[in-house]
Amino acid sequence: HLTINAANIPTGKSIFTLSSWYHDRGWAKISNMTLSNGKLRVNQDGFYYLYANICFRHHETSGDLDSEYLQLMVYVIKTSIKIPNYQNLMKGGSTKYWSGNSEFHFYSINVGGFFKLRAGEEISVQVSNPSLLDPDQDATYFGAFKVQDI
Amino acid sequence: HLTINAANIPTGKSIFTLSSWYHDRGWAKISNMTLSNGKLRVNQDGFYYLYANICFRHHETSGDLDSEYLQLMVYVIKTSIKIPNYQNLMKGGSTKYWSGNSEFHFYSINVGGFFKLRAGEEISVQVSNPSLLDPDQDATYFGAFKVQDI
Amino acid sequence: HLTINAANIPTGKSIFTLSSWYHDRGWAKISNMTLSNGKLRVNQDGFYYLYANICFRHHETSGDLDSEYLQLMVYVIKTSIKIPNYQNLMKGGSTKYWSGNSEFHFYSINVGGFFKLRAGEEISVQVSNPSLLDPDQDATYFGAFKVQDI
Amino acid sequence: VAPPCTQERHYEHLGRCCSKCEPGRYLSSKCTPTSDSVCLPCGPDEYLDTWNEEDKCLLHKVCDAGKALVAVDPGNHTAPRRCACTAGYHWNPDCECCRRNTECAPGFGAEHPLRLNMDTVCTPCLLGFFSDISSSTDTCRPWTNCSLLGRLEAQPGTNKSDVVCSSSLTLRKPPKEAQIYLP
Repeated sequence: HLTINAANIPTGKSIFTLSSWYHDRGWAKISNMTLSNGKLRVNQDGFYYLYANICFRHHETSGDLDSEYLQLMVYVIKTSIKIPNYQNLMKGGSTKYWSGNSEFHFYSINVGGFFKLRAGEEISVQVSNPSLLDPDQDATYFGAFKVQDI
Repeated sequence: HLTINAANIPTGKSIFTLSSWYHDRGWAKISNMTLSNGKLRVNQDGFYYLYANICFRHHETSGDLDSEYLQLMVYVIKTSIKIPNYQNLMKGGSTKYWSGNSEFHFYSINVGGFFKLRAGEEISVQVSNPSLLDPDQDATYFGAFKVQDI
Repeated sequence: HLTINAANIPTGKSIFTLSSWYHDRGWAKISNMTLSNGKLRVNQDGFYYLYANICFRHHETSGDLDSEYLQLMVYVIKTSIKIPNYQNLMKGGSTKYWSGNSEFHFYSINVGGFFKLRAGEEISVQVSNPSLLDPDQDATYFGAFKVQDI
Repeated sequence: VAPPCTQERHYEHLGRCCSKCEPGRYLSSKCTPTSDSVCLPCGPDEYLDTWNEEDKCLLHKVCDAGKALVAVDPGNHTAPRRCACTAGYHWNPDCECCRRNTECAPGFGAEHPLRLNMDTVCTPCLLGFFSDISSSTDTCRPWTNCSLLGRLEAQPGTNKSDVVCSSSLTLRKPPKEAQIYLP
């Protein structure tokens, strides 16, 4: 279970692979897997349940949004040294209309699924609109736990 | 973990029991359970974690929606030979206003829960607005894994 | 797996710690954990997967909402005898505009995550707008299952 | 001399150097002390585009018409399918969706050739050209040549408007009353 590194939230709107996660403070913890460059690496082949929870928020004090029409998305992806480009495992999100009239907007996405993973494969999380990420540890996190051997 | 059969997405708006899933291609896989007529049959009594992720999308190139007011829902249901009608285990979704001004709309739902299941019982997924289903394997899927024996 | 006690849904808008859950009827069940004052108490140290699914709904026959602008949220919190105040483990939800024009509104939230819990610690669920909670057992529930020992 | 155990086409297993599977095939079973790897072909709608030791092929992506996507390359067992947005739309990486192409305002024209899956590039109309519409496909158009029509220019063109030719014809057919004969 990895929680977002609140001190290192990327700016901007374009889709961004989050690379800065806590692994040892608060609810964050890691065992039998490795965190390297923001990717959760599998050390043991197995069937894992993967999950991610991403919260987006905007307060009017942060100024106006570029557009009131947004698409807030999360993509959980798999990469491996053996296969060059990444593969989308799970996606979730919503198009949103965040009108300037409201002072605060909030939206959370949750995805989860059961996947066969091999040692050496790596899981990472891409989000749209990274600057809108909620930095709380109970808001933006992802993780995995092994359920069965292969 | 079963992913939607992209080649066989039903049309129409009314609630529909999805019956066409991949079980052996891409991320889809199945073991110790059986897929028959789109239903995931339990072979061993046990406590299972069930989950489903459903994505809906609409692009203006597909023409106008019948109504801009939608209710996008998923129902995970249980049926069994012993009990004639089905029972709702989990539901999720949202009413939505998908205005004609935007060229693209997207919305995902995720549900999950821990259930005691008996051999012979079957799990299936109903959705509203099936023609709006996103056919990608990382978008629309459902699955289960056994956590404990009874 | 605990499902909302339909006969005892709190009223009001402000954040409320739900304390009335079924633990033994319908899909609800409990083992190796204890339900006391609406809190799910951990009896054995371990790594648990926690999840919650909360549905909100409003029908025009219930009269007008105080405001069409809502923030529908769930907070899964941990309390323990040793640490006085509670701690947020997971949160999810969305700001919503539920216009008076539509007769019915619905929205569901799902959160899940993997946490290290100690005997004596207690998990409970807070929601905003409790009077809007959907009382169905497939709509509003939360639960946990142990995955590994510590 | 044992063939080199190149990483691209081989893998080590049980201390042996075994063959990876070629693109389009997956590793059904690893090598044994007495036999090399067993590779099987990818199934329908699957591919692997590298030498590999994968126990399963990858699934081709869906060129989802419901997201305004069309297949520009259907792919095969050894090459991934490629999708692009249908005409008039371009792939926007921010939303990973097909966005309407930008319309060039009056005074600007769409640069040709229009490129599939890319947004319109609008360029200002040069002197002698104009565009009086918003369009994601039309280029700037040349001003009308009044003299070719045997007319005079009543109003000059701009980057947003064509020239206006006079309605009367030029002196080549002089008007009846004003005939002047030079000595």
